[in-house]
Order: sequence, then C-alpha cells, then structure tokens
Amino acid sequence: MSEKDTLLDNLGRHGISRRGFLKFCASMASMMALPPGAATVMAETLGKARRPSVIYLSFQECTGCLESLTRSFSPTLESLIFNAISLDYQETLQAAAGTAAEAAREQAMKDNYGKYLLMVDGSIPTRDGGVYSTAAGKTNLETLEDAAKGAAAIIAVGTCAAFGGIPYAKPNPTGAVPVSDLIHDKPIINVSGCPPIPAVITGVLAHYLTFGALPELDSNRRPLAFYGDTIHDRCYRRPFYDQGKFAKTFDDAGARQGWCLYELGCKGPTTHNACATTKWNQGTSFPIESGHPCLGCSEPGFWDAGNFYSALSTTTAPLGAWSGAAIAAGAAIGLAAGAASRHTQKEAKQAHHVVTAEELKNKEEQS
Amino acid sequence: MSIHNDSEFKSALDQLPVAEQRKLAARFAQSVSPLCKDSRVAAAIEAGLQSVTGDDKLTPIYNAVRGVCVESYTECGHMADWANQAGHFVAEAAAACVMPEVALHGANPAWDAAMRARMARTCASIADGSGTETSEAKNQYHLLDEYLNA
Amino acid sequence: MSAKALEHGINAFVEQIDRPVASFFNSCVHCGMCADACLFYTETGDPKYTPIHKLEPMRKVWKQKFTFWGKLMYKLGLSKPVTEAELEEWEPLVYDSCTLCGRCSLVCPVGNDITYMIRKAREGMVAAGHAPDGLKGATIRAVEIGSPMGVTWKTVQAQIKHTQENTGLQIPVDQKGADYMVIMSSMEIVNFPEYLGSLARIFKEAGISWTICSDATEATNSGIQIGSSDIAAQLVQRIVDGAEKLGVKYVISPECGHAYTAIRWEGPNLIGRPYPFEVIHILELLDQLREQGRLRTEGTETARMSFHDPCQLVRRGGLVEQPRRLLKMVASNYVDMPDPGIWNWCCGGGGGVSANDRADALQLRVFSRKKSQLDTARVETLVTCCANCRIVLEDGLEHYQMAIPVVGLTETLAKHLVTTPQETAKTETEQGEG
Amino acid sequence: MSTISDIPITVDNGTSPSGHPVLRALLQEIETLLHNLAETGTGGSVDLRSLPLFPGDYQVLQDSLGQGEIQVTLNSLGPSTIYETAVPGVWWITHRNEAEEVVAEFIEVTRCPAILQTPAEELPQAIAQLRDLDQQLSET
Amino acid sequence: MTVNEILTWVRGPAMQFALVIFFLGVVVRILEMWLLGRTPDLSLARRSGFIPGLRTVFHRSIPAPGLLQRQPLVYLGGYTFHLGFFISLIFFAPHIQLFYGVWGIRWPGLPAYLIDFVAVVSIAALVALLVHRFVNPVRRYLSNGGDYLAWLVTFLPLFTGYLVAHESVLPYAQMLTLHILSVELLLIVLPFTKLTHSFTLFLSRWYNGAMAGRKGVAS
Repeated sequence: MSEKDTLLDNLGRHGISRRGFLKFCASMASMMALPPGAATVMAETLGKARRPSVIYLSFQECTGCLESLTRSFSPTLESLIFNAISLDYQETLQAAAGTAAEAAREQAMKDNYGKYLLMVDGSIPTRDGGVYSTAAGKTNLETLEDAAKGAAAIIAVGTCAAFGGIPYAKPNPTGAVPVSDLIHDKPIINVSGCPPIPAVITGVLAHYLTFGALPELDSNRRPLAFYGDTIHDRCYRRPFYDQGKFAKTFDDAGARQGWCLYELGCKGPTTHNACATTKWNQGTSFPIESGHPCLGCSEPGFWDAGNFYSALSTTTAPLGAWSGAAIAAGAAIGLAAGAASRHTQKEAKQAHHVVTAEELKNKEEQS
Repeated sequence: MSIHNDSEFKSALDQLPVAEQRKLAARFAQSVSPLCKDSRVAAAIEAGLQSVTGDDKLTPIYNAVRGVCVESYTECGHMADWANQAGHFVAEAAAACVMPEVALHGANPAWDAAMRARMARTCASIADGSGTETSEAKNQYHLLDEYLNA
Repeated sequence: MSAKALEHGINAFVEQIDRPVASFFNSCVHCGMCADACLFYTETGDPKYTPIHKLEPMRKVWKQKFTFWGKLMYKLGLSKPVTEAELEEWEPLVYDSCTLCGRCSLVCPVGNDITYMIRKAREGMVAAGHAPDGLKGATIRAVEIGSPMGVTWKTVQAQIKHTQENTGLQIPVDQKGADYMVIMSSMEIVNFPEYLGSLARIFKEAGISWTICSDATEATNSGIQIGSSDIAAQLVQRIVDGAEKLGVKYVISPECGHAYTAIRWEGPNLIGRPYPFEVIHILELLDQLREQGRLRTEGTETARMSFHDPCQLVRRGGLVEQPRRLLKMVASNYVDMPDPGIWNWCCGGGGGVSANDRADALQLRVFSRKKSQLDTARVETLVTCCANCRIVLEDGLEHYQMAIPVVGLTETLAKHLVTTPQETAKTETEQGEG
Repeated sequence: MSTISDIPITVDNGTSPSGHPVLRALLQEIETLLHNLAETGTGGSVDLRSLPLFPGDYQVLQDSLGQGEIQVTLNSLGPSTIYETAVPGVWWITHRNEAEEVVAEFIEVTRCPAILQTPAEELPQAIAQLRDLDQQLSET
Repeated sequence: MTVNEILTWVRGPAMQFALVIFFLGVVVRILEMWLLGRTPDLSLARRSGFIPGLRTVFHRSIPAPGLLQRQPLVYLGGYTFHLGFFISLIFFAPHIQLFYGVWGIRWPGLPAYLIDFVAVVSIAALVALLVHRFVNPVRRYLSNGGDYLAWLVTFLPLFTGYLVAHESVLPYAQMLTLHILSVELLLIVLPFTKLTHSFTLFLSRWYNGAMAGRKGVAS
C-alpha cells in the first residue's frame, strides 16, 4: 500500500463500490449517532482521507481489548478500517519480533513524527520506577513517554489505559496509572470498557479521519457520541424500572419476563457506554439483554465500587461492626456524661437555698 | 304565732308570695345596712322596701348592687378586711331583695337575704374582735313576726 | 436583685431538672400546638404566651448543664448563662400568664407535661427572688398567720359559732379518733361560710364522724403557688401533724382546687414520706355517700345549670365524673359547656394568678374564653367547686355584664338535702366505711 | 446435561409494556418527516438502532408498516435489503455485512433512497466500459 | 476523583462515618437523659400509671378536640410528611435492597409511581409547614436556627430522592450521590437537634400519660 492512496482507493482494491462505501459510512454515522446527513459528508471526506500511521502500544493489559477489536467471523467494516490504516507497530499482531520490531517502531515514529496516532492499551505501572512491566529492557513508562512525544493524539483503549482498570484497583501493587495521569501535553481520548466496543474504536478513528479532529469528549475524555448516555437511559428494560418491576434472582419469573436487573446489582444507571444500542457480538445482544446486570466496566474505579451483584442503593462497606462499636463507645461516653450529670445534681442539692418567709419579706420590701 | 327556729322561719317565709319575700328581704338587709356605706346598696334596699316590681326596673338596680358584691369580695390570697367583708354580705343581702324574676328560679329572696345579713353581722363581730355576735337570727324572727302579725 | 439570688435561682433550676424534664425538652419540636391550648394565647393572640416559651430560662439551664452539645457550647462560651434580666422578663410569663391549668400538657403532640415543668420553673424563679408581690404577701401570711388571707383560729371559731347557730348542729373540734378531719380554704371562711354549714348538715345525715383541728384548719398552700417546696412542705406538715395528733383515718380536702393538689398529690413528696391517713376530696366523699345512699336529696333546681371544672380538681386532680354525678342529683336542667371535663378552660385565676394583682387586667381579658363557653351553652346558673374559681368567675361575669349566679356544688347539694330529724346514729365502724 | 438444548431456557422476545410508548413516538416522528417531504421535498431518516426497542418491537413495527411494491437487494460488503413499506415514501433499509450481521438499520422517508441512485462519479467509467464493449463487438 | 468514585466513597466510608456519629450520638443523648433519674412519687396513686402511660404513647397521635380545626395545617402537614417519609424510606425497592444488604431481611416494596406520589405529597407538606413557620406568629416566634436546620435535613433526603428517580436536574450518579449525602447529613445531625424527639417522644408521652393516669386522668 503506498502512502498517497486514499482510503477509498484502498477499499476499491478490496472490490468495494461507492455504494458499498456509502453503506459503510451510513453504518459508521449510525454507530456514532451522528445526524443522518453526516453519512454523505463522511463519504466525501473519508473517501479522500490519507492513510494515517498508527502506533499501538500494549502495557499492563490482558489483550482482551485487542481481542474484542479483531475478533469476528469474517472481515467486518471495522477490520477494513484497520486495513485502511497502516498499523505500523502492534507487538501482538505484527509478524516481526524482537529488535526488528523495535526498529520498525522507531522508524515509523521518526517518519510520521507529530502525525501518528498513538493507541495505548493497558495501564502503566509507576512504582519502583515502573519495573513491573518492561519490553525490550524499556519500562512501559519510558516507552509511553517516547511514543507520546511525536503523537498527534493518544487513544487510550480500554478501561486499564483510560482509568487504570484492574491493575489500578486496590491495593494496586504496581502503582499502575492511566495514560492521562502521565501525559498532559497531548490530546487524549479514553475509549473505556472492559473490553471496549470495537465499533467505538473504529468510530473514533473514522471520526478523526473524516473531520481531522477528535470527537467531542465528556468530562472523562470519552467520546460523547458513544458515552453520552447511560446504559440505563438506553436500556430496553427501563420501563420495568420505572414501574418498579425488578428481578429478585437470576431465575425468577421477573428475570424470565425481562424485568429490570437493578436489584441484582445492575450499574446501568451510573454507567456511560453504548452497549445498549451498539450491542456486542455483531449486534447480537448486550449483557442486560442476556439477563446479566451491567458491571459498569466503562466507568472509573468500577472494580472498587462494591459488589457487582448488590444494588447501587446498598452500601459498599460493612456497617454492622462499625455500628456495634459506635454503640459501645456511645454507651461508655453516655455513662460518663450521666455520672457527670448526677454529680451536678448532687452539688445542686447540697447548694440548695432554702426559701423562707423572712427572705420573701425583704425582697418584697426591696421591689 | 311566732318564730323560734330556722325551720319555722324558713317555712313561714316560703309560704309568702315573692313580692312579700322581697319586702322582708329588704327589711333583713336594712337591719344590717349600717355595715355598708355604699349608696347602690342603700338604693337596692330602698327599692325592696318600696316593693318595686318588674324586671325592667329591677335589673338595673340589681346589676348595680351586684357590682358592689363583686368589688367587695376578698380575693383569694388577699388579706381579709372583715369590716369590708361585712359590707360585702350586706350588699349580697341587698342584691337578694332586687334579684330579677328571670334570675330567681324559685329562690327565696327573704331567706337568702336573711342568711347574708347574719354573715354580715358575724363578719362585723370578727372585725371588732369580739367574734361572738349572734343576735341577728333572733332579730330576723322578730321582724318576721312583726310582719306577719301586722 | 443580687447575683447571689440569681445563683440560687439557677441552682434551683438544676435541682428541678429530672428525667421527665430532660425527655420533654428533648422532645419539643416547636410545633406551637400548646399555644392553641392556652387561653392566655387564644384570648390575646400574643405569641409570648406560648406555654413552652415560658420555660425558656429553665430549658437554657438544662441545655447548658445536662446536654452534650449544650455543655460544649457553654464551655466554649458560645452560649451565655441565664441572666437576671431574663428572669425579670420571664417572671410575668411564669406567674401572671400561667394558671398551671394543665391544658397544654393535654394537647402536646410529643406528650410534654409543660405544666409539670412550669411548676418546677417557679422554684427557680422564687429562689431568685422573682415572684410577684401578691403571691409573696400571701405566702408570708400563710407561714406567719397560718392563712394567706389572715384567717386566725379565732376567726374560724366565730364562723363555727355562726354555723352552729344557723344549723343548730354541733361542729366537732379536736375530736381524737374521728374518722374524718375537715380542712378548709380561707376563702370558705371569709367568703363562703355556708360551706361549713353544708358539711355539718350533710355529715349529720350521713352519720359521718368528723372533726375540725384547731391547729390545722387551713387547706390552701401558697407554697406550691409561689413555687417554694420549702414553704409548701412547712404548710403541708401542719396538716399532717394535726391529722396525726387526732389520729383520723381521712383528711377531707375542701372544694378549693390547688389545696387538693397540694395536700393530695404534692404533700407526701414535699414532706418526703407517705401519710398514715388518706386524703379524700369532699366531692369524692359525697359521691361515695351518694352511692351508699347516705346522701339523699329532694327537689331540683329548674335553672339551666352547668358545671365549671376546676383545673386542679378535674384535669390535674382526677375528679372527673364525681362532680357531674352529684350535680345531676339536683339539677333537672343540666347542660355541659363546650370542652367539658378534662378539656375545660381555666377561669383564668388559678395557680396564684388571682392573688397577683399585677395580673388582674390580663385575668379579666382572658375570661372572654369562659364567656363564649357560657354563651354557647346559654347557662343560667353556673356551679363549680372551687372557692377561687367562684370569685374569679363572679369577677369576670361582672366585668362582661353577665347576670349568671355562681354557686358552690356542696352547698347546692346541702340545699336539697333530705333531712330526717330522728335518725338513729350509726356505729363508728360503719361510719369508717364512708 | 448432554447438550445445550437440554438446558431449559425460554427466550422471551417480549415487547415493550403498556401500549408501545416508544413505537408510537416513532410513528409520529415518521409522520412529521412525511409532512416535510410533502412540503419541502426533503424527508429524513430514523436510525432504528439508536432506539431502546424490545427485541419484539422490531417485528411489531415491521408488521404494522407492512410491505410495499418495491424490494431491492444491494450486494456490496454483504447484502442490504431496501424496500418501500406499505406506506408510500417510507423505506426500510437494513445493511448487513458478509456475515449477514445487521450493521445498520434505518427508516428513510424519501421518494427514492440515495443509495439506489447511480453515483455521478461512476458515469465516466460507465461510458468507458460501453466503448470497450463496442470495440469488442466490432472486432468480432 | 470522578463522580462514580465519589459515589463509591459516599456509599462506603462516608456512610460508615455517618452511622458511627448517629449511633454514638443517640446512645449518648439517651443515656445522659436517662441517668438524670427521677424521685419516686410518694403520693397514693388512684391506679398504676403504667397502662395509662402506654395508652398515651399511642393516643397522643390523635389531635386534641378542637385543635384540628384550629391548626389543620400543622396536623395534616405533620401527619403527611411523617408518614410519607417513612413509607418512602421503608417501601421503596432500592431502600429495601439497602436494608437487605445490612440485615439480610427484605419485604415487598411499593411500585415506584406510588412512592413518587408519596414523596411529592410529603415534599409539598414540608414546604407548606416551612411557609407556615414563617408566617404564623407563634411558630415564627418559637423558631430558631435548630428548627430550620431540622427542617432542611428532613427535606433534603426526600427532595434529592425524588430527583434521583427523575433524572431531570442531574444525572443519576450525581443525584444519587447527593441523595446519600443528604441522608448521611440527616444521620449526623439527628442526635444533636430536636430530631431526637424521634426517640424521646415515646418516653415523654409515657410520662405524661403515667403521671396523669396515676391521678385517674386519661391524658
């Protein structure tokens, strides 16, 4: 593939007609919840877009994100986009390994300095100088800092890269942090989720390629197009929530009738993601549709947000013991206070002043 | 006939029509009237003696004398002035003479006046320190005798 | 007044605060419901007469001495101690505008017995020298002469003599071993001597063995009105001594309201021990006699009669049914006023208010409540059984130009008493049942 | 349990409760778009996947809109079906990928969906193609 | 810290803190009151005050004769928000989940729209009572900072709770955070304000009924 090929040429080479491309853009727009008109705009600009260089770095991660990204029965539109871009470095996918691979990365970074997109997957350990995750003798910390320098923008793929994820969860032995904690001078997009929805990543890429800019982000730097609504807002079971019809167990009548899973611990109301509309496994369904409460995996600190299976309205910490202790302490203090009061009373009794007729007389005269 | 005790006294009074009961009441009151200087009281007694009748006439006189009664009460917790208290009972007696028909409800003005007059006398005796004056009853029997035999 | 006095006052507040008081202060939510139960508020519309507000100084002391937060604030100097000026300001609220009638205690949604607390608050007020002169005078006379109205034994003797003359009955005096000892309120000696006569006649018919005690004729107790337990105890002690000397089984509390509270409910606590005798109110006794058929009446009053429930006897004393049962014996045309029984409205002169000249105007003003009650029921003759209520009612009726005679219940009964000249005397034991 | 089918699971493609609130809103949306089309000539489209529909709701919607006269199948990047519903001017467009998985589903309110029209860019190429054909024929 | 992390904190450590203060405070306040003791009444009782005391504990919830007419708002408003507060506290499904999580027992809840209705009515009642506090001479005269604080901490949980269910003002997570915070505020403030009446009320009523009862009066 040569540098000046446009995306459209590229697709054409794969026997994709303009109609097909229009269809592709339509589905992209649909995914990004862009206004219907946007499809045509995309078709025009995206068609002319040059292949951008992408560096994909994996740090403390489980490869789940990449799996979700590449896993599918047949080449999807998403995978086509990947063909369209030049994925110049991806340890897991590329054939090259060892020094050759490192060299390739250095090269790509030099060639496209300031232009390439940096995709990061996994959190970065910082404790003890970041020794807990290294590749080719370089700590992830160093690798990220180098790669970030020349990046046009960074896409943090998955909750680990975006918010720290599992490594970041208490007690966080490796001192793992999200990308945004380390890089402050580059635009960062968080595509959170454990794993994130593949279409979202391509969507973000498509948007970047189409409009040459990052999409609108929320306060957590997530693209609003996908993270604007909560699962709860978009959930087809919402009417049951509004009616107060809740499944109490995973196999009761309520569960079979598709009632709301709030009481089974669904974090939908506090989770921003596109699962409810984009769905998973090529649009088959999403967790709630298959009867399981949302875990809130696209939200910061979701691992530490209490039991997956207890409702949002419950407490995330044990109360019994604390209350018991408080009562005991209260009893102790109360007894002390009571003793003090009794003493005060005793003193008052001793200091009692006897009212006599004489005294009243005097006072009567005075007044 | 003549009266020797209260039961005779009362039954004799009860046999009289109200108009005459009033007149007698006035006489009983009159006999202790020196114990009270208030003109409203004197007026009431006078009305009784003149056997004024009709609520339209009685009511204003009665209200006036009731005023004296209430003013002259010794209120709870106040030092009792027995001379004044005697006056109070004279006023009460006087009030009995002129009590309007509507307020009577079968009461016997003469009997009521008699009782009050005696209290007045007792108070007076307490006031002068003797506390032994008891002749008022006899006096009232005498007055009744006179009246009946007149 | 001296700082010492203030200290005495606050100390007295502290002495008075117990678990119920703390519970009451803890429970108050300032809903203001007590205001609507208090005739001093309903008739004047002045919020300062809200009952719970009358306790502000004592509440402050409670907070500062007995609550976690209050103690803290006090130590930090963030809440200032009760001042002379405050007591000065509250004196009229505690004495002039509260008759201890207990109506507020009956409506408080959280169950605060506000009257219980105001009675206690007066202990502090008087200790600090903040009691009305009228009450002081009455109290001094009660202690020194033996009667707030200056009634002496000599005076009582005169009335006894008078009564004997008029009833032809012997009034037993200082009779050891009698069942009942009669005590009276000065009011009954001074204004309503017919009370004694009525007792003599009724007891004669019922064959009751009774006596008067020359050392203890006075039933009233200015001590509890002014709020000094020290003095109240002194006065109660006189009666107890008299009763114990004569070895009576019962002491008969007179019609007078607060006297009953004093001798029946507060007495034993004041002297710190139960009595070896029982205290029975005259109406309680009469009602027993009625039940036993030993009190028989003839004829009835035709006037439209109603009964004014004295607060201390009914709401605070528990004599709810007896008065009406008795009155209905002789009233053929009985009618209840609105809010009868424990819900009755005070005459406005109880709790020492009538002894406090400063409160006269206010007392007459709030009588408008009684007026409206009487008007609604179109009462022709008003019966009550408290000498003080009686005079306060007369005052008010006169003030509002209402020609409604007020009579005592006992004498009204006596008036209709069935007298059987030659009745064989009952034996002592039977009389004991009385 | 020997096979998955032995597991007693009943899939309930329930429809949204109480009178299809979402569907009714959708129909009103379509109606307004039809008004626009009639007045201004431009309609609009509704992205069905952005709606919180019950699995069963799609069926209900499809059944209520019905089938019109035209049905087109577009074969590019997988089969897409485009048909006019029984309501003239209301088109149902379903895009699938090679795996026949739905990638996008719209209702488009228009006289003729843009995707059916031949792209202008391809006309020069079309002319060239014809010229070639002519050549081949003349050579034979 | 992001919203969800704050929410997690509010659901955990903050709640622990609030409960500790609550229990500590309540126990101290009750003991310091209880230990004041009281001298036994030596007067001869007409009957035991115990039963009359119990009677008054319940009977005092009924308005005194004539007062419902004099103060309809205070009574009806009072009933409404008290009942409403407890109904929405005890019968709202998410709350039941909370109790279930703490005590392991649960009970059937009420439909959300019912709770909604109850909450709205209670909020209205509270607002009406606040206004009444301002305009009514007696209430205005009696009221101090403590009264308004108590009103606020009672009002907030109901109000924020309602908004959680209707994500009109803030998104669910933010509103839920505020709601739980308001509840924690209530827990912390309760022992040190007039809200202690929720505990002492019963003792006060009992004393009132017992003291009157032993004299033969049904108070």
